[in-house]
Amino acid sequence: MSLLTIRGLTIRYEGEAVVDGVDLAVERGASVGLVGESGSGKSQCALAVLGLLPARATLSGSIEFDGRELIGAGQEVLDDVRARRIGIVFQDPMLALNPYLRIGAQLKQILRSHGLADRREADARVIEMLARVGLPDPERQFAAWPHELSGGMRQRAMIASALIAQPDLLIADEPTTALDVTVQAQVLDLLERVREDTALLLITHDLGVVAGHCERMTVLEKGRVVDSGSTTSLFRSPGHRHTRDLIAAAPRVDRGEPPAPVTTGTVLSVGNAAVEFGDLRAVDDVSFAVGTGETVAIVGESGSGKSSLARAVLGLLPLATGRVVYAGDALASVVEKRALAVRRDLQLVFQDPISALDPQMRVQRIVAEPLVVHEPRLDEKRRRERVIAVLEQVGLGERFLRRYPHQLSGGEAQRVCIARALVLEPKVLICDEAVAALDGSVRRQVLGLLREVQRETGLSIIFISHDLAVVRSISHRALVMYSGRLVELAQSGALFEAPRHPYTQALIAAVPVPDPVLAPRPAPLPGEAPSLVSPPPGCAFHPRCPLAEAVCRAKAPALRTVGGTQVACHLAE
Amino acid sequence: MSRAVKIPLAFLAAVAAMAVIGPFLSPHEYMTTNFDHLLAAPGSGSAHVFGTDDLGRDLFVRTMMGIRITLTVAIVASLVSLVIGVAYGAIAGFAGGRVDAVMMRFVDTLYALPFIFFVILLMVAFERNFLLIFVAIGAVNWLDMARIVRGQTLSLREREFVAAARLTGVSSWRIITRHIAPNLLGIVIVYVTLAIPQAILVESFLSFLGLGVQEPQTSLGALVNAGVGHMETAAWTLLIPAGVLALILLCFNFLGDGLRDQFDARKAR
Amino acid sequence: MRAIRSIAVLLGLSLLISCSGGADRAAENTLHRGLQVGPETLDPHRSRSTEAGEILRDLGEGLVGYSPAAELVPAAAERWDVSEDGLIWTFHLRDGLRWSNGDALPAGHFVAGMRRLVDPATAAFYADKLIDVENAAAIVAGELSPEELGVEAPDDRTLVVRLERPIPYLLKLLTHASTFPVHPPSLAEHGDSFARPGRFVSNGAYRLVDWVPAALISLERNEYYWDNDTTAIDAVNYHVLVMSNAELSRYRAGDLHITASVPPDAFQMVREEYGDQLHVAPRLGVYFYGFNLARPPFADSLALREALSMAVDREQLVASVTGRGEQPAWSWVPPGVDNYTPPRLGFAALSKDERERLARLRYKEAGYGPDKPLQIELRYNTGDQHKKIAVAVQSMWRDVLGVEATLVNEEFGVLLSNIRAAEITQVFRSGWTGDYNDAHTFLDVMMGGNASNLTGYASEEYDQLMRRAAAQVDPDRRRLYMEEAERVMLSDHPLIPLYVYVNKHLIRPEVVGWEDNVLDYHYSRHLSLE
Amino acid sequence: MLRYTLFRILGAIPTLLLVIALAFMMVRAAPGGPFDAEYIPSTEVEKNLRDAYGLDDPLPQQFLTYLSGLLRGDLGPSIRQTGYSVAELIGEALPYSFLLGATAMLLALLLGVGAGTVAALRQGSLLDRTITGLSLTGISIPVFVVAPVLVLLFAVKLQWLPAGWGSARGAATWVLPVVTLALPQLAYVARLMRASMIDVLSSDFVRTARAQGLGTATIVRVHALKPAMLPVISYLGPAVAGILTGSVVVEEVFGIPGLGEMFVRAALNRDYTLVLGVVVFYASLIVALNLVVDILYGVIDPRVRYR
Repeated sequence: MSLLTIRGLTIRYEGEAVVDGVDLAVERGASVGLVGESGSGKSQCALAVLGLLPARATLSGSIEFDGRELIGAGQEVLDDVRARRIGIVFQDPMLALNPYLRIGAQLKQILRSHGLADRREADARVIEMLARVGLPDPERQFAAWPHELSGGMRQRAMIASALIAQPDLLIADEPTTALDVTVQAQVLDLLERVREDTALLLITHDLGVVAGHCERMTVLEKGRVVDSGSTTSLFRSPGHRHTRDLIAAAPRVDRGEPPAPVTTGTVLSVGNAAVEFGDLRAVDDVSFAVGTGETVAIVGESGSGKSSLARAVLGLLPLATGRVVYAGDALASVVEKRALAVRRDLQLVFQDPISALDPQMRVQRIVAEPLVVHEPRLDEKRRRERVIAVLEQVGLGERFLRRYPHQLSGGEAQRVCIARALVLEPKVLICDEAVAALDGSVRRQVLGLLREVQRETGLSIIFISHDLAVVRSISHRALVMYSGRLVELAQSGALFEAPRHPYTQALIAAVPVPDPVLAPRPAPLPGEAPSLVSPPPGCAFHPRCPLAEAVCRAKAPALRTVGGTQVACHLAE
Repeated sequence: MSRAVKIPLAFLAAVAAMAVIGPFLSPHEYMTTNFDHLLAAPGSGSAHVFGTDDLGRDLFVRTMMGIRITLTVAIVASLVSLVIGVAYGAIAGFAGGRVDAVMMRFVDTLYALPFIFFVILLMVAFERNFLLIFVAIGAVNWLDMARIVRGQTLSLREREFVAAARLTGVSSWRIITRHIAPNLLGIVIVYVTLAIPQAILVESFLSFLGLGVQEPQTSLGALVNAGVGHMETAAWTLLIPAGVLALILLCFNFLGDGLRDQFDARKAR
Repeated sequence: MRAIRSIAVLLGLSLLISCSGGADRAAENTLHRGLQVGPETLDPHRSRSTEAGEILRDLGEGLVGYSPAAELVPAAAERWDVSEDGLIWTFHLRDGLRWSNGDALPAGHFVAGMRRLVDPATAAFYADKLIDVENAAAIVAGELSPEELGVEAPDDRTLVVRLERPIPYLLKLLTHASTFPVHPPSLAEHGDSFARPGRFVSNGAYRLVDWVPAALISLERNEYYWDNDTTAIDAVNYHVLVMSNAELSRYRAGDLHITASVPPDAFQMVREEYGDQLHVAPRLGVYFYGFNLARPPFADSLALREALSMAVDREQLVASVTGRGEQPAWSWVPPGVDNYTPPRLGFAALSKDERERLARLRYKEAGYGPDKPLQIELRYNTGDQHKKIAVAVQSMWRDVLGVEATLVNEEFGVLLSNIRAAEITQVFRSGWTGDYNDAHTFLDVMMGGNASNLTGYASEEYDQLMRRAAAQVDPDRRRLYMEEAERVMLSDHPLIPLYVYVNKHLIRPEVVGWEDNVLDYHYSRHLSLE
Repeated sequence: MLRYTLFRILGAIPTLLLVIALAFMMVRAAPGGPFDAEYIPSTEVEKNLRDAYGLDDPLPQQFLTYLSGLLRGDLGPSIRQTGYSVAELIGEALPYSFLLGATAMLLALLLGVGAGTVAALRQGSLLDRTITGLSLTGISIPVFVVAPVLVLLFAVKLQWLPAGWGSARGAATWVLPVVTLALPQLAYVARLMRASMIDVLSSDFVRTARAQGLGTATIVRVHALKPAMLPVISYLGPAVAGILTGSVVVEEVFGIPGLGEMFVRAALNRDYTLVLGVVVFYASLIVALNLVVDILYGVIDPRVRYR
C-alpha cells in the first residue's frame, strides 16, 4: 500500500475547479515530482494534503495517508499528521519563517507541541538538527533571527523544521525557486542526503530539478494530470503533448547553438563603470561594448551587480566613476540630463511587468506616453495607429488597448512593456531579467519575439539574466559578474563550451539539466556570495573557489585575455 | 463598487440630501422660538416630527441644520488636512533624501504637541469664528495625512513604472501629476473618509466644552450636548441627534473600511 | 505573554491604589455639600470667589457674623460702639478666643489681618473692601505703609476702627473673609501658602483637614471654637462639581446633602420628583444686558435703549426660559435689600401689549423701522443658560421690533476684555451680585469711573445724589437719596435688567436648621443632621 | 540603544521649546486676564495683582523669565490657585489622571486585544459580527453622551455604583469613569487588533506553523500575537491623545480632580503659568511615550535597528 494515495482530488473556488480529478501516489521512501506551470494547481494539491487550503475552497475526492483519510478529518487528526508524519518546505523561507521568532524557538515549538521532547532535550535536538542540515555554528544559529541568515541558510533552517519530527513524507513546494543557482544545487543535494528514508513529494516548475531528483513524476496542466510515470521513461517518450512541450521549452545550458557572432560597429560602450550605495560598491570597474544588432548578456547571481550596472547605463543610477558612450558621445550620468534623442534610443524592459505598468492607466495610454513626449506633434489618430502597430508587432492586437494592467496575464503584460519600449524604435534595448517571471512556453515566445525584432530592426540588446540556459539561447556574447566585478567576457559559444573562470564553470555546472540520464550532478560550489559591504580581500571568489591559492587571497586579479576570452583569474589559462 | 461601499454611501447621500432639502419641506424655521411649545414630544400627529427643544424650536429643522454644519465642518476640516498633508507629504516623498528627512523631523516634532490643548487654547483665545474651527481641526489631522502620503510617494517613486517614465523623458511634473497622484488617490480617499468621523468627534467635543458653533446655528454635537440635559424628561432631544450623529459616524467608518478593502484588493491583484 | 501578565499585575495594582485612595470619609455625622467651582485659595485675604467665601464662613470668623436668616449677629466681637459722627468704631472681643491650634487670639491678630489685606505686597483682590478706613487708599496705592492703617488694638480684647467717611454697612463688611484675622506664626512660617491642610490655623467653627484642589475640601470640628458646644455637625465635606448635572446625579445617588445649584434642564423633573427637597429663594443679584454707551448706536439714543428694554418680555423669560422661580427685574437694586425700596422702570406697570406698542414707537423715534432695521451684535459668555436667554431675547426683539440681532458667544475673559475696551461691544450680558445686604453694593457700581461700571454710564446728577447719600449718617435720609439716584439711572436706560437671581438648592430632609436667605449664606455650624 | 535614547531625548528639546513658545503666545494672545470677574477692583488693586506675578513686564522678558525658571525645574506659581505652585498642582492632579488614564488604557488594551483576536479567529461568525458591531458603535458615540447615560443607569436608577469621585465607596468609584474612558479606545483597539490578526493569520509563516500542527492556541500565542500587536503599539501614541481628550469629559462628569479638567479650567481662567505647565508636562509625556513605543517596536520586531 502506498504511503500517500490521492484519488480524484478536485478543488474548487466559487465553483471553479483549480484542481480537477488528480490521482497521485507516493510510496514509502520514494521520490515523486509534481510538475506544472504556474496556475496548474500543483501547490494546491500539496496544501490540500495538509489541510491548509482556505475555508472557501471546497474539496472532493480522497487523500489517504497511511490508511487514514485526510479530507474531512478533524483538527486533531490533522495536527497529529502535520510535522510528525508529513513535513513541508515552502518556496520562500523569508516569508515562511516567522521573522519575530528566533530560529531555535520556532523549531523547538514543533517538538514541544507534539510532545516529542521536554524542555531540556528540545534545545539539544534542535541544535543537532540544525547541524544536520549543514548550518555552520548551529548554537549561534539557534539564537539567530531569520533575517540574520542568508537565503540558503534560511531554507536549510526551513528543511530542518520540516524534518525535525522525523516525518514519513516530506513535501517540498518549489523549495529552490527563490534561491541562486549555485545555492539551489546545494539545497537539492541536502534534501537528497538528509531525508534518508523519508518519502519526497517535490513540487516544481523546473524540469531540470525533477530530472535530477525524482524517480517518478506527474505532470499537471490546468488542474488535470496529463502524464504520469517514471521520470526516465517520461523524458524519453512523453505521453502527452503538454509534457512534450514542456520538455521542448525547457532551455538547456548543456547544448544548443548560440547565435553566430556578429561583427559590426560598436553602438554603445561602457568604460570602467562603478556604482556605489554609500560604502557599498555594487559595481566595480566594469567595461564592455555592444555592437549594432548584437545581444550581450550580463550573467550573475543576486547581488552580483548586474541590475545596478544596467540602471547605471540607462542613467537611472548615477555612476561613481567611468562613463557610458553612445554613438560616439559620452552620456550624462543622470538620465534627466541626457538629450531626448538619446533617451529614445535607449529603452528598458523590466523583470516584473505588473510593477512596471502604471495600474491606473490603460494599455493605450501606457504605450502612447513615450510618443506624447517625443513626438508631441503627432495627432491623436496617427498616434493610435502607431500604438496598434507596435502592439501587433509584439503579438497583441487592438483589443488590448482598453485594458488595465491587472486585466493582463504575465506574458501579455511583458509584451506591453516591450511594446512601450519599442514604440520609439530604440537602438538599444536593455532587458533586466525580462523573462524570469514567465512560464516556460511564454518565455520561449517572448525570447522569440526579441530575436525577431532584432532581426528586423538591427536592435542591440543588453540581456540581463541569472538563467544561463536562457542566455545560451539568445546572446551573442556574455559577460559574467561576481560580487560587483566582471569575471569573464566571451563569445557565447566559447563561454558555454570552454568556460575559463572557475566561477563560470561552477555556474554552468550548477544548472539542473532536464535530462534524467545526465542528472544529477553534485553541487559544484560551497557557500554563498560574499557581503558587498565587507568583501573578502584579494579575489572576491576565493573563499568558494576549489582552486584558490595564496595569490588569490592576497591580490585581486586583473582582467586579461586568454584565448579570445577576457577573464579575471590568476589561474586561468 | 462593493456592497460595503455602496450601502454606507447611499445612507450618507440620503442623510446629506435630507439635510439640504429637509428644511424646505418643513413649515418651521431653525431659529424661531415658540414658548407655547417647549419640549413638545415628537410624533406624526404633532406639528413637529422630531419634537421641539427647550426654546420651542423645531428639532427636525434644527437637526437638519446640525447635519449640514457638522458635515461641512468635518469635510472642510478634512479637506484642509488633505491639502496641507498631501502637498507636504508628496513634496517630502518625491524630493527624498535630506529634504525628506528634515521635513519629516518637523512632523515628528509637531506630533509631540498635545493638540487637543492647543485647540482648546485657540477656541478660548480667539473669537469663536466658524473658519477657525475648520482650521484648528484640520491642523490636528494633517500630520497623519502627510506621513501616509509621504510613505506612499516614496514607494511609488521607486516603482518601475516611474523609472520607465523617467527613462522615456517624461517630466517630473508630469510624473507627479500623471503617475504618482492618481496612484495616491485611493489611499487619500480612504484616509479622508476615516478622518471625517474624527473631525466630527472633535467638533462635538468642542461643543461639549461650550466652544462650538455660534447659536442660533447648531451642530449635531451641540444638539447632543443640549439633549443630555433633558435625557430623562425629553429623551428625544438626546436620542434623535445622537442617533443621527452615530449613524453618520458609523457610515463614514464603514465606508472607510469598505474603500480600504476595495483598494487593498485592487493592489493585491 | 509576559507582557500580558505584567499588564494584568499593573491593572490589579492600580485597582488596589484606587481602593486606598477612596478612604472612608463618610463618618456618621458628616455633612456633604456641593460646590460649583473649586476655591482658588482658602487664604481669607487673598480669596476672591463666592465659593472660597462660603468655605471660609465655616473655617474662619470676623468680628461680626450672620444668623441662619442672614441677620447680623455678634461673632468674634460680642458688642461694639460707634461714635456720633459714625467715624470711630470700637469693638469688644469675646473672652477666651482661640485659634484652632489652641493659641490665644488677641485683637492684634485682627489688626494684622486687616493690614495684610491692604498691603500691596499681599496683592489682595478685595483690598478695596476697607477703602474707607483711614489711610487705606494710600496704603493700597503704595504711598503709606500698612502700619498706618486706621485700625488698632489698645488691648487684647478691644479693636478700634477709624473711618474717613461714615459707612453704615461697615458691620456687613466685617463679616467678609477679607477682614478675618491672621495667625501671625503660620504666616511667618509658611508665607503665602499657609492656607493648606496641615498648616492652616483658623478661628471658625471648623478647621481644614484635607483639600484636593478642584475636587474636595474636608473640614472637621474646631474644638477651640468659642461656640463649639452648639455646633452639631462634626465634619463637612465640600465636593466640587463643575457640571450641575453631575452634581444632581450625585445628590440623587445619595452622595450629597446640599447641592450648590439645580441644573436648569432638569428643573422640571426635580420639582416633580423632589418637590419638598427643593429650595428656591430670591437672591441679591440681577441678570442684565448692558449697552455700550461709548459707541453708536447706543451712545446717544435713549429712545433706542428704552425700546429694546421694553421689547423684552421679562415675564415670558422667567416663565419659559429660565424657569427656576426667578423674578422679572424691573429695577437695578433687587427687592429684598435692607432698608431700601427700589424704584421700578417706568413701563413696569404697563401690560405686555402696551409695552410692545410703546417700544415700537420709541424704536421708530430712534430712526429705525422695517426698512431700516437695527442690526446689532448681542454678546454673551459661554453657558447653556446664557445661550438660551440670548436666543429668547433675540427672538423677542425680532418679533416685536424687527431688530436683527446676531448672537456672539464669547468665553468670559474675552467678553469682559471686549466690554472693558468698549470698542466692538454693543449689547452684552452681565450680572451683579451684592456682596452685602445694602443698596450701596449695587448703586456704587453705576458711579462714573467705577471699574465695575461696564456700560460706561456717567451721570453727574446720579453721582451727586450718591455723594450726598454717602455723607448721611441718618439711614432714612441716605435711603431717599439712593432711591432718587436709582430712579435717575433707570430712566437713562444704560442697561436692561432682565431678572432677579434665585438661590436653588436641593436639601435632604435630614438636614435641619436651614433657612433660605437673600445672601445665600448658610453656616454649617447652624445645621444639624437628624 | 542607550545612545539612541539619549539622541532622542536631545532631539526633543527643540520640540519642547516650540511647544512652550506656541503655548505662551497663544495663552497670552487670549483677551482677558487671570483676575477677570464681574466685580472689577480699582486700578490700584489690579496693578498690585499684576505686579505680584510680573504680568506688566515686557512679554519677551516674561518668556525668558519663564524659560530660566523651567531650566531650574521651576514651573512657577499658579496665578489663579493662590498659594500653590504649578508643580504642586500638577503633582496633586497627576495621580488621579494617571490612575484613570492608565487603568482605562490597560483595560482597553487587554479587552481590545482579546476581543480583536477572538473576532479574527472566528472571522465571519456571529461572535465576530457582534464584536465588530459593538466596536463600531463604541467609536460612534461621543464620551459626553456615554458618561451621563451610564451614571443615570448605574448610579441614579440602579444605585449599583457611585456617581462619581469623592464619595466613600473606594474602588467602585473608579468603575464608571474608567469604563467610560476605556470604551472608545477599547473599541478602536479591538478593530485594529482584529484587522491585524486577520492579516497575520493569513501570512505565510502562520501557514507554516499550521503545517507544523501547532494548534490554534499555540499559533496565536507563540507566532501571531507579537506581530499582530504592532499596529496596536503604534496606536499607543494616538490613544494617549484620545485618552487625554476623553479624560477632560470624564473628569468633569465624574468630578475627578485630574489634569484634563484642570487644564480646561486654567485656560478659561487665564492661569498662564498653569496652562504652560500642563502643556509642558503633556508634551514631555508624549515625547517619552513615543520613545517607549519605538523601543517596544524594536523589542517585538528584531529587524528594527536603532541608529
